[in-house]
Amino acid sequence: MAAIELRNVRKAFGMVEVIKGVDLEVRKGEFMVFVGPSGCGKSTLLRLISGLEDITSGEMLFDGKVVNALAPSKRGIAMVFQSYALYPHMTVYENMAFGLTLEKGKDKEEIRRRVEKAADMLQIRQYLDRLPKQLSGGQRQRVAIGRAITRDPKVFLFDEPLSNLDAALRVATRIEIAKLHEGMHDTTMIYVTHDQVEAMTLADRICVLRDGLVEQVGTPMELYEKPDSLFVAGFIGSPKMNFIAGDKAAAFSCATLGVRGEHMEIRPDGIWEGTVIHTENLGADTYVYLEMGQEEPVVVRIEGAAEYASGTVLRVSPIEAKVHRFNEAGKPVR
Amino acid sequence: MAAIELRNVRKAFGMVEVIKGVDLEVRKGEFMVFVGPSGCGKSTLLRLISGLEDITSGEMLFDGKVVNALAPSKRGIAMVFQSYALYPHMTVYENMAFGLTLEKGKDKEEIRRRVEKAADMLQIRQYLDRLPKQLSGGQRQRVAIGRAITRDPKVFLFDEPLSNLDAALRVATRIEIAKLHEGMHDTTMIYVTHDQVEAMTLADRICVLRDGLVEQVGTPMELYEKPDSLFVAGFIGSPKMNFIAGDKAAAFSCATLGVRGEHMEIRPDGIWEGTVIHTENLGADTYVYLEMGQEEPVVVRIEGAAEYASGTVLRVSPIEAKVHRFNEAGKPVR
Amino acid sequence: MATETLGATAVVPKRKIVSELTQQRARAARLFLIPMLIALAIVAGWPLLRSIYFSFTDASLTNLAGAEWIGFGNYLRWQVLDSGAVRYRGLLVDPNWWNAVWNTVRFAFTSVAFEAVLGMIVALVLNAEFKGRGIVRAAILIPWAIPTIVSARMWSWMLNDQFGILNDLGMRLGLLSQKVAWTASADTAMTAVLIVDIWKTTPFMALLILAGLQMIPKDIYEAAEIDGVHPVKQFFKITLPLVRPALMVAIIFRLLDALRIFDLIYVLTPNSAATKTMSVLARENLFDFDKFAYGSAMSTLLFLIIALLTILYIWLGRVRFDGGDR
Amino acid sequence: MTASFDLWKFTKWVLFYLLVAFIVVVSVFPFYYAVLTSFKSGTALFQINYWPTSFSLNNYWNVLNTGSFPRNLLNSIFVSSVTVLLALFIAITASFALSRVRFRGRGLLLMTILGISMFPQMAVLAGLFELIRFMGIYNTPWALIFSYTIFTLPFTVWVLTTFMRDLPVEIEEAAIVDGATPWVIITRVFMPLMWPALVTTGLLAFIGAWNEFLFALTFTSSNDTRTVPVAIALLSGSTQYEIPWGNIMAASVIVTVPLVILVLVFQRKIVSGLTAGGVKG
Amino acid sequence: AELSIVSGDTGTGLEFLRGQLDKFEADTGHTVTIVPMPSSTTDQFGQYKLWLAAGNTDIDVYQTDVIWAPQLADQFLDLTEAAADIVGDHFPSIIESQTVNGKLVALPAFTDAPALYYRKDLLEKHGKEVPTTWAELEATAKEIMDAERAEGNAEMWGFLFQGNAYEGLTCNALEWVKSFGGGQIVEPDGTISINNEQAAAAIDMVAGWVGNISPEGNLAYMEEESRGVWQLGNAVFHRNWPYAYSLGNGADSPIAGKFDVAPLPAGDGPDARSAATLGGWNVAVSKYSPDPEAATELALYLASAEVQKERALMQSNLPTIEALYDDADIAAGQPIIPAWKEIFQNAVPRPSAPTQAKYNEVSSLFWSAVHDTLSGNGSAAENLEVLEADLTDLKGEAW
Ligand SMILES: Nc1ncnc2c1ncn2[C@@H]1O[C@H](COP(=O)(O)OP(=O)(O)OP(=O)(O)O)[C@@H](O)[C@H]1O
Ligand SMILES: Nc1ncnc2c1ncn2[C@@H]1O[C@H](COP(=O)(O)OP(=O)(O)OP(=O)(O)O)[C@@H](O)[C@H]1O
Ligand SMILES: [Mg+2]
Ligand SMILES: [Mg+2]
Repeated sequence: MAAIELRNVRKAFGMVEVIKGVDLEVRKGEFMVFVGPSGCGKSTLLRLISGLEDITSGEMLFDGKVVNALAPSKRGIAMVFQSYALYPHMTVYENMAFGLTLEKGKDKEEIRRRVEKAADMLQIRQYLDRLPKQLSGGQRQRVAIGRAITRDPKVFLFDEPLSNLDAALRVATRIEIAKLHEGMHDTTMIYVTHDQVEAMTLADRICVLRDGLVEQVGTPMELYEKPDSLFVAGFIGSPKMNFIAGDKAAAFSCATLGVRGEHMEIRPDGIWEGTVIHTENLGADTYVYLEMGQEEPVVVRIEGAAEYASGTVLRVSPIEAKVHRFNEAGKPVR
Repeated sequence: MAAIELRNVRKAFGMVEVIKGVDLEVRKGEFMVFVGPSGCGKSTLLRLISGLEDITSGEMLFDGKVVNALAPSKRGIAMVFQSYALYPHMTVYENMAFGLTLEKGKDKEEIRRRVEKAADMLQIRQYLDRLPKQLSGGQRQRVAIGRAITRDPKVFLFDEPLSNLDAALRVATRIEIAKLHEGMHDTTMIYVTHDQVEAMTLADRICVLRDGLVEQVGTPMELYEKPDSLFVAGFIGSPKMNFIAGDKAAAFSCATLGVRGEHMEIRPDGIWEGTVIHTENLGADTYVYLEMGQEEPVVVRIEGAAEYASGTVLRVSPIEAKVHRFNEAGKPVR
Repeated sequence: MATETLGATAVVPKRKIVSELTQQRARAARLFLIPMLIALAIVAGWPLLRSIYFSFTDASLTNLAGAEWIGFGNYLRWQVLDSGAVRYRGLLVDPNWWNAVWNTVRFAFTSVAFEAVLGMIVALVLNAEFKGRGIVRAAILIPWAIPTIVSARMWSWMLNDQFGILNDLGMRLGLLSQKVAWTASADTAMTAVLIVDIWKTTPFMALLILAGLQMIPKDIYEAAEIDGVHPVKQFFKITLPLVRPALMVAIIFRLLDALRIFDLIYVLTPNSAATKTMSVLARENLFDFDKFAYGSAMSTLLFLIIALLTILYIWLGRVRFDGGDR
Repeated sequence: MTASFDLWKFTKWVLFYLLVAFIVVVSVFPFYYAVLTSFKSGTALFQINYWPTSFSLNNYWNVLNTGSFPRNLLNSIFVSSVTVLLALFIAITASFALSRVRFRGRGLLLMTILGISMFPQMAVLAGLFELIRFMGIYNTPWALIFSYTIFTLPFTVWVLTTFMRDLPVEIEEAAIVDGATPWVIITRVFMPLMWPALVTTGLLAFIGAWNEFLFALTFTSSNDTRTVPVAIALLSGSTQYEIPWGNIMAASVIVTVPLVILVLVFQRKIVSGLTAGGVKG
Repeated sequence: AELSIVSGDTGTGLEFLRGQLDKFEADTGHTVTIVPMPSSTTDQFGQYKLWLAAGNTDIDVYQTDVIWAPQLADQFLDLTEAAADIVGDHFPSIIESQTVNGKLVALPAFTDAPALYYRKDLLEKHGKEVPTTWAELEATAKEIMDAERAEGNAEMWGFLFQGNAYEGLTCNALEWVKSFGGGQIVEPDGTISINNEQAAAAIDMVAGWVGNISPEGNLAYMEEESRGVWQLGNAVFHRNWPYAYSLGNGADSPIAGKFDVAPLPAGDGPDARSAATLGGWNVAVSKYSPDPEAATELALYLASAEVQKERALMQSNLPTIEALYDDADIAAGQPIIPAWKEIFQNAVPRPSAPTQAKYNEVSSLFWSAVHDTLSGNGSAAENLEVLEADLTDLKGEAW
């Protein structure tokens, strides 16, 4: 229902400026994911959008109307807090129903139905009568999500909603959220996460924040394939993209050469030589860490299991089509 | 310094039994990771080991001595709480230094050095003078980690310590923790996580918990390659292992056939046929979800980017050497 | 009052944007404060102002309407004698008054100090989990629950040198070598009053501190437990800082009460110069003596002295007025 | 576990209970003595006993039958309850404003409220008296309820303000997002979390009002409107100088019992960990 | 009319009053309600002053202490005319004490005067006479006390009085001073007479008793505390008001029948005599009474001979009407009352009339000076000198 626009939005806590002029447009019905290093201002930005925090300067628009001063309750938002912020004295059911009971004209049955639906979806049906303190971390987090989705907002704000869930549940919940989004085409969702997979799979577009500023906005593939800066390149993708400087980069006529671990091949005729310092076997893949005279070891991802003793010398080559080249300023060379 | 042994440990909260008889041995200096679905009792088990919670029945031994009733402070542990539990009235520095100031004979300089070292490692040096409430979620979590690692305990207990950190920081911190462990060969570490990568890379052994019981204990590769049950097979590895039942499984002479997404190949002569219902592009890989008449869609992981329109019909084959076969009871057929 | 400087209102940079949320809250705040302010203005405003006004007149209780303005005469006035010597009169040079001030301050600080410490101990005990805690809590509140007029008399009875049970007990236990006339002698009168006051009001302190203790999040004690913090250290480093706000209000209100102490002394040692406090003196002048204006001046000065001490306390104790708000 | 460990635990246990016992004895002894006294009469009053020697309910009978003591008891209950409920109602809203909304002059306001508690009761007696007669509520319970706000309100406002300040901001924010108005936040979110503080201030204010003497004496002039402390003060021996100790003690016991019951009922609400599980961090 | 009378009277006193009022109601058709007050006279005084200052119309008739008349005179009706017929029946000294600037402020209801209580049995046992001078008292008390203690009664004391710093001490000390011929603090003409040798001697004498024949704690005793010790049988002599008589003879009293009363001893010196402080209560009509006539009627009724006689019979209160001391019924019913006439005739009024509104302060200064002396803070001579200066200050131009 709501398109959100931020124009040069700033936020300072006392003397510390935390959001340093953000321009951003979130389209109606879009699924926007915020990523960025811890402490870069994601939660703060979310809180500014929610109206919980006043913006220090700039303009915030919902559907073209300035809402700088609009109360949170009038913005039609639901929010999942990073710290859960559950009502400690209410049962799970009450926590989830609270917002609904405040809306006029909601009958009890309807509320129960909606709460139970959300609870089923989040697999917390059997905990409806418990108090938050009797729940595990992940269960609490699910209650926080449930509280948001029982409501029927125009904008969903999720602050790392899945961080305490196990992989299976995370995937399941992620898919539920995606379904939810598909079912409500007008509902805008803004989602903060640290999880690469979540960001890549859920997002219509990803907004990379860095130190209170927007670094790049784009679809997941854009960011992955055409990062606008070294920072984005390094931030998107796991393991982190390898940055290779010096002569080796010069050979590719750039200041820094970016190659993702999955775009490196170990082959006898590899153009670079490296010493294995460590291998990590993740089951599906193995990461091999090579010492190649760079600041950081270079990671090579190999499908399946592999075992290289530390000290083994390997030759590797980047897949040329997939390399990223950056100039001194950290901007891509295209 | 400490080997930990649990003998038929049980824990009930009121009527609800949460830990239902756990036998487990954690060796001295071992890095043990607990994984399991949300709410299965990981935190509770950790709290039992720490002594914060009394065990309802059973025995807990540290280095062969029963410690059922030993006070937490006497167990020589450091712990990172899932809920952080920072001292709200102390600055980050004080939070981290507090445990140290209590130890006799620690001079100020030494303490400052250690706190600063940990702070540097966790990249929170510039927040040392802040109060917890002035920090972002990830920063708080790092303080909680920092508080534990400045100390010099016999046992480290980590409860999802990295869940709120961004990928880069998470990798960095993970590596630091691994280093820490390497540097202190006598220190036992027990680590709860939901992150597959963390579990696989950090653990000497992984303990899979399910509903208050130990499902399987083993090295990461054992669990990945030789899961003892459908549950473990499904739990370890991301994306989740595909379970294929019915005729297709019967063809492999088992009740359920388990194939990981990365062990499926799309090829014209594939033995199974499926309809694409969804593709997820993660950058390095793409997950293709196929409708194959199973309960859940089957996931195929393809390296690199790939685009299949929904509705496309594909043929796939499992890599035979990598399939897992389970009988009706969910136990592996070998 | 110089409270503006007490950090009450951290200078917030003038915001261009005053959000509706802030406005709504400000509106609610106004709405919420108005009943209280009206109530207080009515119930306290008129009597207080009147009292202050009378302190500048020559009012007497038999003829309040005929009170005439005499300025600061009740506080200080002087007279040049024929010999040229100047004679000062008035409250500010009244030795009885200053004696009472000294008594009051001494009493207030001693009693509040003891009560704070004992109250804390009691609160800590009550905070522990043990069987029969409810009953002990009720039992502990009894001293506070007995009406002062009764408990004061009860104590004067118990403190009696001849048939008082305390002397008897003291002698039996060998604590006293001879019966002591607690309230009679100037040396022990203050001690007696202190004992009774501490006995009576420690529960007040304890209960407030207990409430404060209960509001402290439990999980940080777990963290402390893990950190291996010794209980004593836990108390000083965690409990104390976190109950401080509650402790501070409890102390403030006890201090205000103690500085105005009246009924206890009025019953126990009504006219002993060693325990006569400002309030007792004020009452004497207001009602017993025909010096209503002088008594009003005492009340006013008492008010100023208390205000001064409170401000000093708030400043020294760094009681904060902010925090918690968004 | 070693034996010394056990011993230490046991010693701690013993010491703790000794402390509890000591505290209870000190608190209750005078009351116990009052109960003893309430069973005595005549010269026995002047004799020191530690254990009951005689048992007679005469004094209780006297108290309940002379004057209008039962009526006074009801008056006290009414006046104290209404005073406390009103004070808590006004204070909890006011303390929300004072603790959770930032506005200029907040400190000054708090100090002003405190200032009201800095004037001696005697000094405002005359003015209050006029005011009460002016309002036409002299000699009614409302006179007392009205005048008691002068000391209950500043106290409740301050205490609740202090306690409300410590509630986590996040929970309030969650409620704001859920569309809760300040009133809803106060009543449905904060109040349940503040039970210890509410009960404590309520009890303390209740006892304050219950035991108030000077106002009660001055602003009422008939037996039917007076409260218990005045009634006790009015209990008298047969002659001017005789203090009827037995009766006074019986009356004190009678008036203390409701308070003890009140404490027993409400102390259940003084529990810790009400905010546990709400937020992390 | 509907009247209300405020009374600080106590238990049986209130019952008695109610009974009399019932009669009054029956006779006149008025209704009267009693507003009871705490028995502490200081509390009553403060309340009444406040009520009267605020023009409280709810109370018509007040019961007043003898010493209050001058201080509250402005707010009470002048009863001179209404009582013209009966004033002559009362002791003139009492009427005088209630007359301020020619205005009869209150009508006397009963009077009061303390006596010396002594233990008949002990005096007999040790072969002693009832002392008539303080010196004798001291000697007798000491002797008996020491003897009794030697016999094992360690709690025994010689003499008990009211030594707490309060109005009661003013009464006690006035008796000592007056009995030594030391005047009555402020003389009826307003001169301040207290600073004299006789007065100092009297007070010094008592100071010598404290910790000697009187317990240290005596300095904190009011009537009830001293009665307590006395009634336990732990004192030879005791100064108190008539009320202690019937209580001491109560069924459960260990000293029942073992004691008697006598006039307080005299001092020595030129004007030495026995002196008892005048107490007693009166009824006054509020200026603000909506129905002054009915109220006056009530006051007159309560002061009437009829009520006083009843009062004497039922309450053993001393009448203020001289004729009642010869009344046969009273002599029969309360033999003690005629005996008290002697005591009462020696009664000295406190200087409330000359000092007018300032009496309370005068009294307070006086008892403080005495209490200081008794507690050993300075000699009587020193303290009285300061007292004189203070009183002079207080007096200013005129009382
Ligand atoms: N105080 C309590 N009372 C009742 N049940 C409780 C209590 N604490 C925890 N539980 C229950 O015990 C189970 C295990 O909780 P625990 O916190 O150990 O889970 P966990 O494995 O750490 O989960 P998560 O990954 O979500 O943190 C949960 O189902 C939880 O609801
Ligand atoms: N009340 C405050 N006062 C001062 N600084 C603050 C305050 N709240 C947050 N900050 C700072 O603002 C920055 C941004 O915080 P924010 O919570 O938005 O980070 P984030 O991007 O959500 O991080 P994370 O991923 O760790 O949750 C952080 O550096 C934090 O320390
Ligand atoms: Mg955040
Ligand atoms: Mg957990």
